Amino acid sequence: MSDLSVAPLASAAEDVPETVLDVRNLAVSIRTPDGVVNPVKGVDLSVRKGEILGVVGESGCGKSTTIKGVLKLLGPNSTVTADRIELAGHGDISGHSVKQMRGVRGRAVGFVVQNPFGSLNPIYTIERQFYELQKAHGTGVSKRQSRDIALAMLDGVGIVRPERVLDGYAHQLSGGMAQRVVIALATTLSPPLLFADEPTTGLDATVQAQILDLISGLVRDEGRSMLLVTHDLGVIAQYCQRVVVMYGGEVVEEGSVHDVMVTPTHPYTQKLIGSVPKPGEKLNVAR
Amino acid sequence: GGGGGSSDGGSDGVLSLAWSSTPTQLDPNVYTGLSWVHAVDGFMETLVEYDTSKASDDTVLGVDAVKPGLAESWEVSEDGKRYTFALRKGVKSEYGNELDADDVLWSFERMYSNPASLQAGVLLKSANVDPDEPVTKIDSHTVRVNLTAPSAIALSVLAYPIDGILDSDETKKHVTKEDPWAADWLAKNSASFGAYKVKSMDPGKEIRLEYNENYWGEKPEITEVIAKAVPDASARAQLLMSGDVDAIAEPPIDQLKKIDESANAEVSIQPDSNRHNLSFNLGDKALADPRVRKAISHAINREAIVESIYQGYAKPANSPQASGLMAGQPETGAYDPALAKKLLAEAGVDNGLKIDLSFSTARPGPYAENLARLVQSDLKAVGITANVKGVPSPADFEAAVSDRTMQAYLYSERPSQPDLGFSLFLYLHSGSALNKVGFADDEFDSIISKVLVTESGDERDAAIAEAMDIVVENEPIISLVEMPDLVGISSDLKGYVSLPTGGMKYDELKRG
Amino acid sequence: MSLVEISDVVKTFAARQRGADPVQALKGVSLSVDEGETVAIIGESGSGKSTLGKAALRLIDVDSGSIVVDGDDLGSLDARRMRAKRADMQVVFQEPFESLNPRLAIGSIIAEPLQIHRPDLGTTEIRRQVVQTMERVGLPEASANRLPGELSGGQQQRVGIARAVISRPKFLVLDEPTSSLDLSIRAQVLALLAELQQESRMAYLFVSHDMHTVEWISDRIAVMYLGEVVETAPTRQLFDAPTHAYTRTLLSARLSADPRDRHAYKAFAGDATVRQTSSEAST
Amino acid sequence: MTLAPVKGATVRTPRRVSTPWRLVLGRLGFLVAALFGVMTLSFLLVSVTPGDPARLIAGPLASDSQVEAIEAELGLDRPLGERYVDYVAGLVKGDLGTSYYSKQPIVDEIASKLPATLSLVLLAVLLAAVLGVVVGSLGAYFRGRWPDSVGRLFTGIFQAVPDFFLGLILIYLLFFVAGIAPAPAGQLAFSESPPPKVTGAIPIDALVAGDTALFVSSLQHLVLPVLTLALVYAAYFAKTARTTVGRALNSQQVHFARAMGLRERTVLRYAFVESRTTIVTYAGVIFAALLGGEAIVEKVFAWDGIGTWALNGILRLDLPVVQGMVLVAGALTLITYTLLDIVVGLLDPRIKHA
Amino acid sequence: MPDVFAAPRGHQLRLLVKQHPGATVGVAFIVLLLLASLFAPLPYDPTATNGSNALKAPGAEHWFGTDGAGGDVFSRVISAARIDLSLALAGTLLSLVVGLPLGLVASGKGRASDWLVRGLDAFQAFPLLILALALVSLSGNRLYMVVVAIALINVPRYIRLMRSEILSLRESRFIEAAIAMGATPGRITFRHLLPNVWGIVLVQTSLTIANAIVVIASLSFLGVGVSAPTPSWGGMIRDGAGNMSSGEWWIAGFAGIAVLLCVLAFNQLADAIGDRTARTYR
Ligand SMILES: Nc1ncnc2c1ncn2[C@@H]1O[C@H](COP(=O)(O)OP(=O)(O)OP(=O)(O)O)[C@@H](O)[C@H]1O
Ligand SMILES: Nc1ncnc2c1ncn2[C@@H]1O[C@H](COP(=O)(O)OP(=O)(O)OP(=O)(O)O)[C@@H](O)[C@H]1O
Ligand SMILES: [Mg+2]
Ligand SMILES: [Mg+2]
Repeated sequence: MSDLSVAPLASAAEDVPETVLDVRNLAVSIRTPDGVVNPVKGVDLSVRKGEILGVVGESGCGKSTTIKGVLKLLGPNSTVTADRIELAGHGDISGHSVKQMRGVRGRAVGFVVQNPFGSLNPIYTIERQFYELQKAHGTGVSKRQSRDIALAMLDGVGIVRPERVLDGYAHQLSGGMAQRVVIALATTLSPPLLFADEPTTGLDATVQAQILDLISGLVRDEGRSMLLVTHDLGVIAQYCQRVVVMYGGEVVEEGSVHDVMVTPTHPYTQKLIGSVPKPGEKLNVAR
Repeated sequence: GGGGGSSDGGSDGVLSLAWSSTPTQLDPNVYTGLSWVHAVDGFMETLVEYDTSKASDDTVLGVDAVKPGLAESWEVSEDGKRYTFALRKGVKSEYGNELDADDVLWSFERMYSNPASLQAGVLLKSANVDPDEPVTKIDSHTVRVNLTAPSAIALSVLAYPIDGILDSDETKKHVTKEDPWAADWLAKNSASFGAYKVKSMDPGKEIRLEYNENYWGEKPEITEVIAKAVPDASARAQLLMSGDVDAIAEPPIDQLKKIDESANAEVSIQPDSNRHNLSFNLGDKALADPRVRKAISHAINREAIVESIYQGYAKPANSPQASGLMAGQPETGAYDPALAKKLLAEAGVDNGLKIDLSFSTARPGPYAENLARLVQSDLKAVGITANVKGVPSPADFEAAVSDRTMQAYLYSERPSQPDLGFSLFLYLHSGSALNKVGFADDEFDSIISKVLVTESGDERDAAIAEAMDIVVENEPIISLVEMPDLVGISSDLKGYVSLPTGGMKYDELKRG
Repeated sequence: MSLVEISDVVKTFAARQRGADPVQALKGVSLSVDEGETVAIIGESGSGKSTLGKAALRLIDVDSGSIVVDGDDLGSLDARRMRAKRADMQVVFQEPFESLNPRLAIGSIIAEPLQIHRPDLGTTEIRRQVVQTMERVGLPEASANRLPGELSGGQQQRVGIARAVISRPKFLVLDEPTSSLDLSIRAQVLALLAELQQESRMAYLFVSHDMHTVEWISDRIAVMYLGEVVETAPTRQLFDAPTHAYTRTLLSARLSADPRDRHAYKAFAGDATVRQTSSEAST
Repeated sequence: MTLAPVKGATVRTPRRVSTPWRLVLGRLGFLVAALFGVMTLSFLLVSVTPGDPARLIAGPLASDSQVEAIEAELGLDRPLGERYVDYVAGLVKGDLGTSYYSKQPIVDEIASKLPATLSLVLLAVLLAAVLGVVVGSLGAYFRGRWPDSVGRLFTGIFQAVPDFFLGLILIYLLFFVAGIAPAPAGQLAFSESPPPKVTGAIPIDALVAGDTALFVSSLQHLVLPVLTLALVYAAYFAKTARTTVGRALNSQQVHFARAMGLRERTVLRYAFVESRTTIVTYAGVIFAALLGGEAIVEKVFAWDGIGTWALNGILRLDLPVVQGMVLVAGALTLITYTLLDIVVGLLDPRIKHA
Repeated sequence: MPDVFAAPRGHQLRLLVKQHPGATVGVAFIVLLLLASLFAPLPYDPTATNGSNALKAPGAEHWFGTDGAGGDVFSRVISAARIDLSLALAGTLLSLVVGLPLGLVASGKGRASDWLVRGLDAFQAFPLLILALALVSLSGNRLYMVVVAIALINVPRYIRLMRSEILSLRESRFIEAAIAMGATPGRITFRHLLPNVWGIVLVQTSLTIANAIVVIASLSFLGVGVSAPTPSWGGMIRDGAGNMSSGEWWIAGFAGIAVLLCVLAFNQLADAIGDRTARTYR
């Protein structure tokens, strides 16, 4: 990672606890015109330093809602409750106000989502979006410096001619490049923890692999931690250290990737793992 | 700057007026509605003029209430066919040209240049002015107006503003090949010998007059007149009550009380010959029978109409012609539904007469709609179904009146000459272009034709009385309401007298 | 002669954007599918897979080349005969919900091919066959009167399949039929497709992104790259000994779901704007 | 500028892409064709309507031969085709005919009335946009909570109230009851005279003439009519803004901006810039609709603009006026749409940088 | 063709009532108003006048007061619904009858539909109110011309709406699936395209009625279209406009409120239908 990037938490680096994020009993309820829904019902999970924690589960089981709930990113019609949300260096953030959360977001926790085009502002240049980020966190970085930092960040995520990207707009990028830009933005302020919500879904297999390599490199080389939401068991198997399996808004199984995937205990996990087609084998189809 | 109490921009010599519309042009030869006559009245000087000192409370200024204008004096020949006028000497137009007989000659020649002009077609014609030689020059300051027969209205016709005298020397400067009568120039400019001249004019928006320094008479208190178009009646009333204007034309009837109660202004009520009528197409079968018309007339409760819609500011029309033109006319149309039913039965239409009743809010006014509704209710009570129809376009409405395509309609009529004979001729003689109902009665025609060529006097009055009997018998037009001359006027403005021309003598107004 | 013979098909799209160059989606593609055979098409996004699938059904007209299905050259059929021919060839799309008319009851949707091609069958018979087919694909009979929006994604895709097979077609194009489904449901749908094929020996043209799926379901695989089929081989052979460089990249990007065989990623030098993040690049 | 072929992603770029110049030229081409259509329609409108303009011009006392003479003068006795050619030729020379009623050239009348309407409509649209966008954005931001409910209540009401009725209510409340607004009788107080004509728009001309009192007065007179139109159309803006800003607020880029810890203010701005093209488009559409569409409001306030002019023209059967109005409003609308396309194209990099 | 299977519908209506109380109240209001204007015994004859009872303020005897001719404002406001609403509905119906087939034609492929739409663009550049006014007034103020004028204003809207909706539907997967099934163009149109535009057409229809009510009121306000003594809201507003300045607000006031409420009701209904359509089918 570039030396130009700001590392505001450097002083706290020595006493970073083993656990970077510890969530206890997180529950979310959302009021909708059709009634109240509870997509997340008491989730516990923790991310340790230097690891990639995978979160799997079928569509709608509450994966995205869980991580949005942690960052208080859900809309005003939602209620998030938790016994505790410990974030290294910030203590329990479960009672944080929106204003306090602003300091956490982007700085302590970076966030990458599935649709890179949707994540970038279509009207502003990429450069401006880097600068807005600096401004928002009051880093006191000038426009010039911001550009230099951005150039370095883009270089860091493997973009060949970063100047051209900086001066352009989101729609001029390919999907893989746009996702790289998003990752660069998410890591500009060197957050020790990254949330990635299906960062490669919809990308081509080859590009997908590049992006996964990139983010796993960011964790490995720079001592970060990451929470990676995916529904691709291949991704879990290849990139994660530990995995959390969610079902119907609850965590049904948690453990090291090897344990969970080779010897799943929960019936849902078993079904999930059994449903990956293996040539020559009859599919484990449970209707 | 207005009168009243509010902010006063200019001096008190400025008179501000709100009219419902202002003229789009000023050429006296091109008929463009009443506001045009009023505007022309402001600057055009006539040979004779109405004498406001003769005004009374119940009748309008008559045809004889004239005084010298540009003519210092006049003589009428024995046979009543020659009017010799001695022109005032040293009278100068706003351009400094002196009035002489040639100006008079040219002015009349101009009036006859367009045979369809109001002057040639109606006014001078009904005063029997000889179209072949209307005026003869005697000397530089004496002219003679030639009539083909005696006329009672010769002088009042000459007092009508569009029959005024133009400064021919100046006007002729603006003559071109395509425009031999300088119509283009006169459309926006004045060229006469009156107390005022046109200062500026914005067609349809406003007109400004200012004192003519060369005026032969006394310098008036009012030295500038601004008239602006304010089409909305309540807005006009508002301007008057707030003191922004000195006078308003056509005040909204439903706000007259408010105006009277306001601190700044009052409603001037003076006699006039304006009447609101229920007119018919007499060619229509159902309405051809006089008994039906009489029945309709008796069915309508004029008192109630006057009390509600007109808030008591008008009078029920219970005489065949405007009472302001002649006192003591026979009474017609007394409210008597029983009689109405009886008449209908006699006419054989007692079971269900249906008529179409049209109205336009442009004439008689915005209240026409309610007037139509009241008339409809009254007619319903005697078994006549009136199918009321609003005609949104005033132009459409006037065209339908001329073409007699409407069975019955509400209308207003006001003769330009304050004379019963003229009025009878104008609206009921089969030869009159303004006989819009199509009344045609040979006996009536012959009497009125005689009246037109008879000088004022007993003989004429007797003939008129005879004609009136025919009108009473026939009720060709059912008059509903007699409208007085209503003007909303600032309380500090004195000296306003209603003129038969409809205009105002600004030079006689005083503040105080 | 195979059931489906696609030869030298070329398709160029006018540019979607004014000023841009036209897109050559298919640059002379040839492919055949036999009765009872599943041929998979893989390749990166935009390589022309869906276009080929549509061309095979003549849902789009091609610029040149021929498509022969069961002895009929589709290009030579007039509109009426083409419609009749469609009884033999059907399609299942990736987006189950969007493929179903949201206003029609499930039963009506499934009945539609019969109503079109077998008007001789009475309502009762059609109804019977619909119920039978629904049962076959594992849809509860009660859902016949429901609207598509009231079903889950997996059920919606079953409706799509039921509709595709009810007229007993000989040839089925499956354009990523499972990629929008959850893992467990995906497996069920794949198994269903395999069963159906065994029963009626349909020919499948199976478009997919997913290597695991393809590996499991297909007999032969065609690899497409930029509008061309760069390699065609029986499944096992392709996985064991890919000949084309692009195929190798695709295979290397495949992630095994078994944590026991973690392996390093091998990048393909296709995207020139992106610096290689991994050491080994092959061309 | 191309960075990379749009490939390797299932998320495709938005479809509307075109270079600015191509855009401008294409739209201008269409503009010319459409103007021609408007011209033809306006000609037909007047030529095929029943009625006898010659008699109308001649007046009630005219004889038949005089009417015929006028007919000949107007060319009404000639075949339709010939008249059309004349009409088009006249238009090309900037001659739209003469009003039957005022006898003034239509071009002059339009030139004198259009500035009043334009200043009214422009201010109204501007105010409506600001009001509406603020209310709508607040509603979108606080969706489902009280600012949204209150906003929607007013939006619903003002969208349902006919503008002329609102005008009357405002007159009643602000002029007659409260007495804070000037009399609804035109653009200036009765005693004031318009400043020397420069642009024709009184406030601007007053400023040019350096007459601040007149400037203030003209603004005061603008208040009620502008407010009337602005309130009604602000409701439309609010509704659109609520939807588009709401959609933008729910967009992933806004979520991402939040997740990056950007200030709420910035986040709102992000959402707003994304929806601004829609709002600008909407402003253009409303502006065009108001040209002529605000005629009744003009009438209510005795506003001497092209709306009142056209209304009176219709009621007076003054066909050249109707024709002129249709032509001018049509042309202005088309020009507005054309400008709009261009502006929107320039505002949105997705269109500009193709 | 009869459906082999059909989804039950009653459910939708119940949801509409439950989730959109505003729309429900609105519809109830319109229905009541219409029924009242047609059948209810009004306190006074709406066309009756009473010269001695003009301009009375609202009170026990005249709930909404009396107008300048002494007519009962309440009776007139209620009875105005008859003509105003039926004209609005007739105009809307005509717009539908003309607009829908044309819309279908315009959403076909090919140049003809392209040109039709371009023509519409040019036509819509016209000042529509002025055009409607000219149409009604130049044709001698016939009532059916009001209906025609409403259609003239709204037909282009239906055409554009249908076109944009159908063109995007044509791109959708289920149409592609229908083509793949061998469905004839007629079947595609009537079974797949049209049923999917009804929702939005219904929304537009509700908006059209609302708009038509305003157009009719605007016309009568200018004295065009419905004319006295037939009570109409626009006419009453015009009639009462002058009185407002002298404090008699109730003539124009109640008529204006009637227009406002009707428009509000139809707008609400449009919102509700739109919302339901979006929720159920998209
Ligand atoms: N704003 C919302 N309003 C109503 N329901 C919501 C909202 N957000 C989420 N939900 C519901 O909460 C549940 C969980 O949603 P979430 O997006 O967290 O699932 P997920 O596991 O991320 O699924 P996917 O794999 O499809 O992204 C779903 O049933 C969804 O419908
Ligand atoms: N209707 C069309 N008009 C213009 N271009 C098109 C059209 N349909 C497809 N294309 C272009 O043709 C190329 C091939 O598209 P196709 O949909 O066949 O790709 P694909 O391999 O199915 O991709 P994916 O995996 O994303 O579905 C792409 O570049 C696409 O943009
Ligand atoms: Mg998710
Ligand atoms: Mg595809």
